[in-house]
Amino acid sequence: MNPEEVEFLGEKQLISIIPTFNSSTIHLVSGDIGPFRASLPVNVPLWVAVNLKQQRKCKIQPPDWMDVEQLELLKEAEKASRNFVKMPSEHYMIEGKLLLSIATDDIARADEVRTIIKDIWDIRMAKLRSSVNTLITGKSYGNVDNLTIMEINSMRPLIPHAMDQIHRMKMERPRFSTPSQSTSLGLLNSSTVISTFK
Amino acid sequence: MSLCYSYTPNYFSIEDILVTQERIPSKFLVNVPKLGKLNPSAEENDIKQGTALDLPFWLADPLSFARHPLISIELPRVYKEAYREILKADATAVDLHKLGLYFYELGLYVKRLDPRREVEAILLHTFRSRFKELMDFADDVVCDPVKQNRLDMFERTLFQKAHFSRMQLKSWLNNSEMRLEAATMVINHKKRKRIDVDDLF
Amino acid sequence: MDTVENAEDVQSDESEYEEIAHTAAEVLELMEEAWLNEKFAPEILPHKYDIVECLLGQISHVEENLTNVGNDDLRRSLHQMELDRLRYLVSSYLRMRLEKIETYVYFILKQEEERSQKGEENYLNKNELEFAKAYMQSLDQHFTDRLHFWPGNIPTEWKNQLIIPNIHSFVFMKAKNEIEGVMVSHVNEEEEVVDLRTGSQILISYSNVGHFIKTNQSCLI
Amino acid sequence: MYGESACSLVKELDRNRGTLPPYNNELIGEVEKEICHLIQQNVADDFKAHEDSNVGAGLDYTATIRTRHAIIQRNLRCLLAYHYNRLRCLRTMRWEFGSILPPDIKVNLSHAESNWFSKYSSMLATYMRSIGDDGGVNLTIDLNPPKALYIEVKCLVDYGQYELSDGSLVLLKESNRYFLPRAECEDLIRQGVFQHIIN
Repeated sequence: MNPEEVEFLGEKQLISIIPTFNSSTIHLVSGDIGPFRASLPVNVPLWVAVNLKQQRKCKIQPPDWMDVEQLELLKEAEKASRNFVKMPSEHYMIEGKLLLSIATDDIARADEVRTIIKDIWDIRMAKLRSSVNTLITGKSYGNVDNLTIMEINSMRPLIPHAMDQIHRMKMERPRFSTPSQSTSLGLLNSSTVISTFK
Repeated sequence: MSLCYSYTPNYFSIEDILVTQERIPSKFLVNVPKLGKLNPSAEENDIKQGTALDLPFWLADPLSFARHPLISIELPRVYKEAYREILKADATAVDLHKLGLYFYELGLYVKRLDPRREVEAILLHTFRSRFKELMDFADDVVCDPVKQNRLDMFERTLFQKAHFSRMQLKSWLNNSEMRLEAATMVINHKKRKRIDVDDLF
Repeated sequence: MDTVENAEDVQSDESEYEEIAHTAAEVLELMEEAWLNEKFAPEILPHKYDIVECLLGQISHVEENLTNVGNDDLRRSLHQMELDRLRYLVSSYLRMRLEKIETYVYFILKQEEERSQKGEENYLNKNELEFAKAYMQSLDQHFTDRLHFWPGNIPTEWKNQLIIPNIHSFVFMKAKNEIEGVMVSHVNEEEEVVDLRTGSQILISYSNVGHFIKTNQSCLI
Repeated sequence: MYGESACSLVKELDRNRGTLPPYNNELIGEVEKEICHLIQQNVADDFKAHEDSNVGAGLDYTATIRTRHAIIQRNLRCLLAYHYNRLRCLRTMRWEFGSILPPDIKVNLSHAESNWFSKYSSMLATYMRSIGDDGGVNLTIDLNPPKALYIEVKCLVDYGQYELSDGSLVLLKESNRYFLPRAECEDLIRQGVFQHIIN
């Protein structure tokens, strides 16, 4: 899966916006959104929020966790823990990336927020790399609890493919030409040839 | 396209056909009349019992693996003890590409010749000890060709796939929009055309 | 293969599905899940054409209504964007299936044949099945024509050299509910048993968990 | 060495991944010749062995026949792999170029391959038409997750008139830039007519 596909999945995450326009409910297939009343917060999918923001039709209300103090705590927890800490959002990287690229004016201390999110990502990536070793050196399965889809996807294709190959190395090799047959087949074939020639 | 399979050989696999082209030490147990051509260094009509030849694996395999084998085969030297010791000591220091283009794939074929499973163990050991380096290497934006040249074909495929997806992730982390690209074959086609035109001058 | 004993489960699951009326939003969720499952499962999965058709119906419905909406209306652009998302999801799903069908065509048709004989539900939809047969026939024809020079009987061994999906492929799976006693097989060693909590995520060989996907107890991620 | 030409066929594909090299009639001819030769010799030796065994003397040709058989099988495998992988390549070309191939690629196809290509195109079209109850779904578009509604593109060739799905016409000129609905552009980008501009 490429990152854009993961982003596609993450874009259905609901985000609170403050519209600058009025509109009745819009019946999308993925669910109704609205009604929109200027300056009243309302939840919409991330892809709608991004679109409205780009058209300057709303302000974004950043999710609670997108806050310097909270993120600092999260970062410390991630550093202190051997396991992966549960993230406040299944798609924290996607929300972070999209909102920080289009709505910096709506996010307090946006630059700091961006840095800490990146720090957390880096810490988790480093953890992931060191845990890969235990996978490669013998275990037949690996726990990936609390990893977000973008993080899981960062392991693809290398880790699963490497595990596939290790499995192959342990197995008996399948053969394309069945040898027990080939002797008899050799003679059989030529005799069928003979019969058609005669 | 969107599905990403890991390598598994099949009847039509180009890789597997190239792997089975590798030669392995063989010795004829019987006379084979009329097929002297198999031995390029002799001009006799027949192959005599006891003749030792390096046969391509695709031929050595069916002739050796049957109820009445025509030949006996042995491990290629890179899977024998001397080389196993080198790999055991430090597999990351070895230029695997030099050892054999298809070190792992051929190894998987010939490991049955070693009932003590030491070949299997050395394949696993080699792969595992070199893996971390491969993973780091896939993260480098600019690939060092010297490093790449030390990988065997199988490691190289794995590396290329990993490198491609790591670079996708890197560019996702840095940019906001993905560029839509012309289809791969269309790009190749254009490149080729350009080369053709260059040839004219 | 783990398909045989689970076929019944899959069927009962599907008939259950028909009884429940889904909202459009739920159908979309099911489509997303089917898309991910198909993307990561090495083998082809039972088709979800009921979902596909339902979603296609929604798409045409929205398209029709769009003609009544003004040109630069906000609604129009949001609906249009959503249509693009739905179209992508549906066609990407169908493309992936087609790719598997072509790659494993001999193997898949053999399995479908066996399913029909046992009176089991097919994995391919009627149109996919037709495509698969036409595709296989075109390969057969191409090879047979090429081998006309062969003295004597034209060999057909290659029809038995099936390209088979590697069901041992490692996949990332998420448990949708509690699953007890997942058997993790080891080569040359004893099996290990793992219990999964709801929401647990695990990297594991597909051969150990394929049936949990088909019985809707877990999904691939 | 036996099987050499057959392997060269496969190596040729390996060297040219992502493109389709000209159909190698000459090499295929050599492979066919080798196969025919080996089969005929096997038939002759088999026949002779039968005769000899009736007389109660003569050479044992079993080893020779078995060896030749292995070589025949190898030749067959390479020959089929060559044709199979070319078809897979053609299949990808159908998805990437559409149902009409550029002329300089077309010349690389054998007659049978051209036929297969049209056959594949038409079975794919039949399948795509059969999806849903609304005249079908074109699976060769919507290849990427949608992002923005409109995208900016640069035209790389003098394309001429292009009809948008709402019926309006655009004149596409080389190096001009256009702001068009993404869905309308995808195909032309893939065919290399447009280049996607990201500011």
